[in-house]
Amino acid sequence: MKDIDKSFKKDTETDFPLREEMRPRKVTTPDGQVIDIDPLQDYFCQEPPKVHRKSYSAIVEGFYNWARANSLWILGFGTGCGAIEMRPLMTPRFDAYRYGIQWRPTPRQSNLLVISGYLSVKTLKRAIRAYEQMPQPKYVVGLGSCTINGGMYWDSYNTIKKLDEYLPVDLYIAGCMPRPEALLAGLMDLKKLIRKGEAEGANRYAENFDWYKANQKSVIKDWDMPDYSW
Amino acid sequence: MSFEWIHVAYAALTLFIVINYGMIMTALVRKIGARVSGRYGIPIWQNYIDLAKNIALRSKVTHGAMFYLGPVFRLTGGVGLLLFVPTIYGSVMHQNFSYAGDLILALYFVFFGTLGMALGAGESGHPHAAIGVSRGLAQVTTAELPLALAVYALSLQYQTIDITEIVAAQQGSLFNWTLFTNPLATVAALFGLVGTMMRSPFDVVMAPQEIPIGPPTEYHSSYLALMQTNRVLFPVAKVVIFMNLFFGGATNWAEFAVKAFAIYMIPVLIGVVNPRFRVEQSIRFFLKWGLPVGILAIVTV
Amino acid sequence: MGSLRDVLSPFTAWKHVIETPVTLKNPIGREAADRYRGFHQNDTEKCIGCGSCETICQNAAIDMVPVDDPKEGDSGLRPQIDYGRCCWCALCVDVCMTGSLTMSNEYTWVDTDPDAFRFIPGVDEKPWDAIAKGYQRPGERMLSGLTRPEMMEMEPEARIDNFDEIVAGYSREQAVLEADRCVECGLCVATCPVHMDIPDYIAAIREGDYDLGTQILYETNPFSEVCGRVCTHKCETVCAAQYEGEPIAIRWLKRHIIDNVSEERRLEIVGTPQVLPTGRKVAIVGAGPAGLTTAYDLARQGHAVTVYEAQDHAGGMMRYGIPEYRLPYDALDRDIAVIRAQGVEIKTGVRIGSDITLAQLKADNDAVVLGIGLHMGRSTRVPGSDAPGVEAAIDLLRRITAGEEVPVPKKVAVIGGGNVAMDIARSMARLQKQKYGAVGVTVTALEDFAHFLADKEEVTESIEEGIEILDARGPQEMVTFKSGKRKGEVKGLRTWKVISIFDDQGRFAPQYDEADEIVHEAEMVVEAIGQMADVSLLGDELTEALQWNRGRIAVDADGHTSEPWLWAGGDSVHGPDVIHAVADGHKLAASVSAMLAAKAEVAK
Amino acid sequence: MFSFQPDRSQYPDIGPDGKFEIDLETGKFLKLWQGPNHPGITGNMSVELTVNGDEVVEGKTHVGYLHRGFEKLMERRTFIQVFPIVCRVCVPEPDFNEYCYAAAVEELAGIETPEKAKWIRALILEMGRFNSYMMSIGGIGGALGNGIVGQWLTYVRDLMLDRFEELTGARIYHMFILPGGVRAGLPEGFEGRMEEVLATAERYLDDTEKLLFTNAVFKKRTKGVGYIDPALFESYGVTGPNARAGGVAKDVRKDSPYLVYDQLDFDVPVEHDSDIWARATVRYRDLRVTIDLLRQILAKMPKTGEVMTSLPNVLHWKIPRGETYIKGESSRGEYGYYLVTDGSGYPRRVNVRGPSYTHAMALLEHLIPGTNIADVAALMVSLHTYPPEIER
Amino acid sequence: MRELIEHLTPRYSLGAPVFQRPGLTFVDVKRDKLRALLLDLRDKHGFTHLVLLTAVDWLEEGRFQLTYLLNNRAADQTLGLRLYLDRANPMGDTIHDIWPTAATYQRELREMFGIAFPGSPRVDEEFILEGWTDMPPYRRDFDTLAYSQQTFVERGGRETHEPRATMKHKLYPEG
Repeated sequence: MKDIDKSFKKDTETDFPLREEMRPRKVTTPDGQVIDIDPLQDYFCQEPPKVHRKSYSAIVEGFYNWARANSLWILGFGTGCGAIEMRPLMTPRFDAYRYGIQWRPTPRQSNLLVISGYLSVKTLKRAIRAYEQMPQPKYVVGLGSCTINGGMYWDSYNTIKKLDEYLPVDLYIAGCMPRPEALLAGLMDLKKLIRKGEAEGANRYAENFDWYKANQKSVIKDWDMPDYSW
Repeated sequence: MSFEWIHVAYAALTLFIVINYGMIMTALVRKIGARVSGRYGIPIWQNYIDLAKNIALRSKVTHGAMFYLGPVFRLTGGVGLLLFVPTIYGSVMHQNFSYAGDLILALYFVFFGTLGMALGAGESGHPHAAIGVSRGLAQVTTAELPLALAVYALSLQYQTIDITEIVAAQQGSLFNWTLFTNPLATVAALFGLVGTMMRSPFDVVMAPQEIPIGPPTEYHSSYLALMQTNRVLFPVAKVVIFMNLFFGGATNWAEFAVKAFAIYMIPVLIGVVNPRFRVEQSIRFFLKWGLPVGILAIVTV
Repeated sequence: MGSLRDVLSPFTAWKHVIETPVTLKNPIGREAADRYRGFHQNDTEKCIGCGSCETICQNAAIDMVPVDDPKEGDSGLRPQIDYGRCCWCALCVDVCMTGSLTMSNEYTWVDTDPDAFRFIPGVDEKPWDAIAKGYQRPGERMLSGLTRPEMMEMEPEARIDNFDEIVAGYSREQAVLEADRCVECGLCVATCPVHMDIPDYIAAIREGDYDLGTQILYETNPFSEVCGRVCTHKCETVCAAQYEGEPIAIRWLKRHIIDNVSEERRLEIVGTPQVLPTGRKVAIVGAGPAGLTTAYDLARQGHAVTVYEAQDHAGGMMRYGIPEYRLPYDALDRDIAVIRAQGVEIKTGVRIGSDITLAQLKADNDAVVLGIGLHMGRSTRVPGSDAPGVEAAIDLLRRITAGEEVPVPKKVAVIGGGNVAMDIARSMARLQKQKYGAVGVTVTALEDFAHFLADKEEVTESIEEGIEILDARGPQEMVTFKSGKRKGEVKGLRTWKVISIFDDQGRFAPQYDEADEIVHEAEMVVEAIGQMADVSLLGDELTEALQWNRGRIAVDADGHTSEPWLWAGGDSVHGPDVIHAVADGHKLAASVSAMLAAKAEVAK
Repeated sequence: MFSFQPDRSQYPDIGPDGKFEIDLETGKFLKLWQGPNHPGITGNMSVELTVNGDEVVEGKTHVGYLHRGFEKLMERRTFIQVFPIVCRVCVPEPDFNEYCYAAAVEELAGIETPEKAKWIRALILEMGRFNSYMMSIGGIGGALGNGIVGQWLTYVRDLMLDRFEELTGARIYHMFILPGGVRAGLPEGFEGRMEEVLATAERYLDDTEKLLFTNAVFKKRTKGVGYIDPALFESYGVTGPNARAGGVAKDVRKDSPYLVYDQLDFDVPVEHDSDIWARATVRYRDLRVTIDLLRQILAKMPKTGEVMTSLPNVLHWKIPRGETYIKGESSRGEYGYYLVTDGSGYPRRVNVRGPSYTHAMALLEHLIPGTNIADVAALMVSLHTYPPEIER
Repeated sequence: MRELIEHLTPRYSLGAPVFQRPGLTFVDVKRDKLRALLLDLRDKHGFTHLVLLTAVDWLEEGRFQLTYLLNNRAADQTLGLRLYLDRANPMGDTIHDIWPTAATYQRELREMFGIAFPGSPRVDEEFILEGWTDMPPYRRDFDTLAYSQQTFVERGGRETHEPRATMKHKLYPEG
């Protein structure tokens, strides 16, 4: 393996200036208003998420946690290679439905975001968006080595290395790629966490929102996103 | 029959039984579908857990008043549909308010829920919801056309629009059922049933592959819980109408359970093994096959 | 709408509703295939910490972390695997030099802590440590070569009647092939007494950069050409390649570099001292590897060095102890020429004690270094060992080199199993062949073949040349003519079978099977069981003043004797071995130089 | 009755600059994004649709969600270190990458592949094709709302993955085809267990034929939809089953046989309608051929022999300057590796030619205008594209 | 193949061909002759299939190599045309009107190598990367590891030891 060139420094402004569509500009909306647009700003997350307290009654919270654990709805968003091992879970061989695990096509109805492997910067933006659209309490599972420490793409210029810098992760499943059995074992562990009331990633995200946002912004330059494009 | 306050309690009891029946039965149907795939499928009580889970969700994002009201309207449609037809024929407790309503009201309720949903989903501002709604309205209209014609044929046949009376006319023998007395109307109505049960090949309204589940795409937490409740209630209520109109009604809960399940299985039988039509294909299908049968039913009465 | 068949046919799918689902009852923890590549296992006993796994890992998933103190041939490091990186490609298993690294077929590892996915297989306990199934390399190592290229050698018939050099050295192609096998772990560097940068010069061969190679060699070893031929190559005994296949032929590769650089070019590359003369004078007694290395180092630092040698030529044991067929004299001369080029003055034929006294040297110089070597043979002291016809191997070798006439009888018995025994046996065999056209040498060694002291190739070559080697034979008596004209002369050697050499405490106490007795017929018995230093040059007074350690001059770690002006090193202090002597030479030079520098400080 | 055929005259067509002239401000058009998080998309990519009612007037494909910069990463890995990462280029059918890369390296380094290794490679490639087709046919059922086929065929694929695991030691990324051969021979009793899988597959495929290919609704949805003019095949680089569905009987396995395909006996199925139906059918028929090929390979494979040649020390393996292109027929069309070496221990450049690259980009953009929204997912699935190999 | 090359060489002043293996040939072309050659090959010689279009960065030589890989499917012949561009201001000629699919390749080359193809559809739009502000990543002088380490956070706490250095440190620290 070649050693890295220590002298490598980015000098982007002079050599490679910003593309035209990424520069701040004025745009006329369909109804005639003139608005300022800065594609490098994240318009979607101006308002921080709220911290949601647990239920006051421990018994109620316990019951809720039981229900949450036994009705895990996973967002059908295959961010990377691992998605291919999620498909067997929905099908006869492994049939995760019998454990109360189902797939939903929309983030609004999902509780669990499985980051199935590496996340390119472009997908990270969509994954963050999807995560923020999911209702509380929500969980994130990092599937595969790439989510832990970059995995195979440790030196890639386009994938993140540490998922927990950008999203609050409840659980990791190691392997490249993890088999459906391992994924299922991970989901069972997640259930236990939820029942114990320890899967409070969403609140962690809300409490440390500034930190997460800063990390996200250090990686994602272009926050311009079409509506409803997750 | 006159209204008494106790009827409200009775109706609530009926509602309670029907919802639970729906919960269990839809789960069972999903298990049956899963068997065709070769799976075990969800646990039989999964619907209850999902319901509890959705209620347990903490954050609730709203898109305005109509967004709230959508599921409420939809549930109202389901409840209304159920309450104005007799669930158990001849039972004081479970005849609901059927004396107060008639076929026209029932048909109205079938539509009411859909419209409410359309409004609510439209409010969510999601393009997929909007597409789903426009598809849904177009398709439901044509799908209910044969149903409406069948109902018309029925009212001609029995010379009444009172459901209780129609049920009463079918008692006595198996062959008194409309199914045998007026098979054409039954077939026409079944077009409507299959067309509105949101199963393949007529489920393009909420097709996950094209418009992620369509109208309810933005619904979550308690809103979704409401819709879920409705989703188990509404089909059963619809099935109850069919049972009453064409299959002789039910005189006790056991008969109800069996008949409702059997009728419910008709669209399931078709749905599990077929891909879905595009919306204009299903419209054309109903116009081409459902509508003539319905007209024929009226003509032959 | 199509035919009715198209409408009805799909409903056949409903037949599956009565079939038992194909779902696995309990998929979690289902056993993976026998070959499955899951989490790593490492046999830490077998692992030598060479780091090849780390080198090949394209995910940078492997770190070498210390778990133990390094030993010879074992860096004490063990691979730590980051499962935030590992991709289960098993290249590390395939490349593993010892075959210690394997993979289990376990694959489930779930944790809430992302920092937990890192472990040292075999050290950190994991549930899959004991799993026998999983990926193991099928068959041999495939990712790097197993065998070294055949060294071109003279056939036994062609070499037995002369002293020409036997091995031809590697060709360029062979050398590149051999250099290619090296995984550059560097385990050998620690084992080499002078810590030569072995991987680096092997890499230089691969690149074809012989100048660079020469430069690397001379950084640590001024006797590179000699060592390229006769080094005891301790490095090869710890080579990572030896565990599955043959060790890298490090010695031959070294020789290959030197072979490809002309003497002139070598002088250019090594150059001459680039410092001002310091004016300090150092005398070195003995122009062997230790003495000359010391001289080389000191001369390059600008000191005036004079080497005194009793024999007619410089080189010490390298010249007089090693037969020419292993180390041609001109090769040695080339190495000495480089040393001379540093300004070292070598006075040959000057015997200290008789020609000049040590006291004189002490007076004339700032420091005196003894590198006198081991020129006296040890005796077995069995009955008859003082009879005529009993010779010391080292003495014979010296005489052969010096061109003196040595007796060459038809039958010779050699006592000893070391390299010197082989040297004398093979030398005598050559002389016999020249004289009689037949070889009649028997070597009797105390050790059995499994524990033989001599190099393997020496033994095989000797046998090829017709020498009879008998292992596990203990000499009991030199049988002499009891009567006749040659009364008192040796006529044979009586040996017993050795049962064990050492007792329970590890002391030398051979046990014999007296029933198994052989009398080897021989007109000459050569004792090759070890050598000692001739310390007569010290004189009585100095001998008295110096501290001794089991018959050897006692020195501290730097080679400094108990006398402040006197250093000693090389074979006479540490036993016979060229490369050790060179290492000693460096050490002595460093110590002397430090002393001189201190003196200079004081003088200022 | 009603006419549902859109009146194309009222929509602007492609202008001379290759762009649609669509004015969103009229309110007549709606922007709709399919993907990346979308069940109708195979993998992680998105299509930006501009719709008018149910009709799509423009579709732009957006890729890059899976971009890992493989071609860059390969440039800083030694030749052996590239081997584990190539399979990741295409997730559902990874073995083609391994084969193409290994063959390219072998050609430039002058290494011979042992005969038995060639057979095992062919076996692996056909097993991969089997899996890929299973996913594709299951997918087309799913995209049109029939999930049962996908359920069945994914199960069959799982069975084949078990065989993969047994043979190669991994389920998805097999990392089995090394330059110089393959890692190991067949395990004991492999042929028998493979035959069980093939028999199960055939049973499920029979059921699939009854369920999907003899299905009025399916025919209604697929026949005549998503038509590609065979005249455009060359322009858009259409290869493989997509071209065979349009009557172009081209198959690299036949046209320039690699590995042992010249010793195998098989026909290349061809359809002529060039619509979704034809593409699904041609895959279904090709899957049957693949099953037959798997049986043939196992029967004809030599029982003994080396599977791997000795490599030079891979830690410093250098390959002389040169360039080559190795291609094979993947389940989606021509798959190729363009490898350039410069005499160092690292590849100078590796370019992966995935068939999805041409199918999912320019071709899809060309096909989408005029289709119904509901058909976009089916159209994409019918082209059988895998996004990871587009962006690499 | 040899006849074809011999036939074309004088007309399009091709470089010396490399016959890599039967069925695969590489040959250098000049930029001003490329278009005519491509059309000739496509229309007259059956090379109708554009297999791929990619670039190789010869940083040391200061030029980009564009490789147009054409295939004659009937004859099973592949011809690689190598075109060299100046690395300082790389500018290629679009061939999207000859093969529409080339537009995609040209978009990728534009983004990944910074080679301009004026006139190619959507060539200046973002293709694979989003919000990329650095130099085109497939260029040789772009160091992906350095970029990655400067941009992304890695999990810390890892430390490795070199066997040789460790042994030196522990076994013979003095020399």
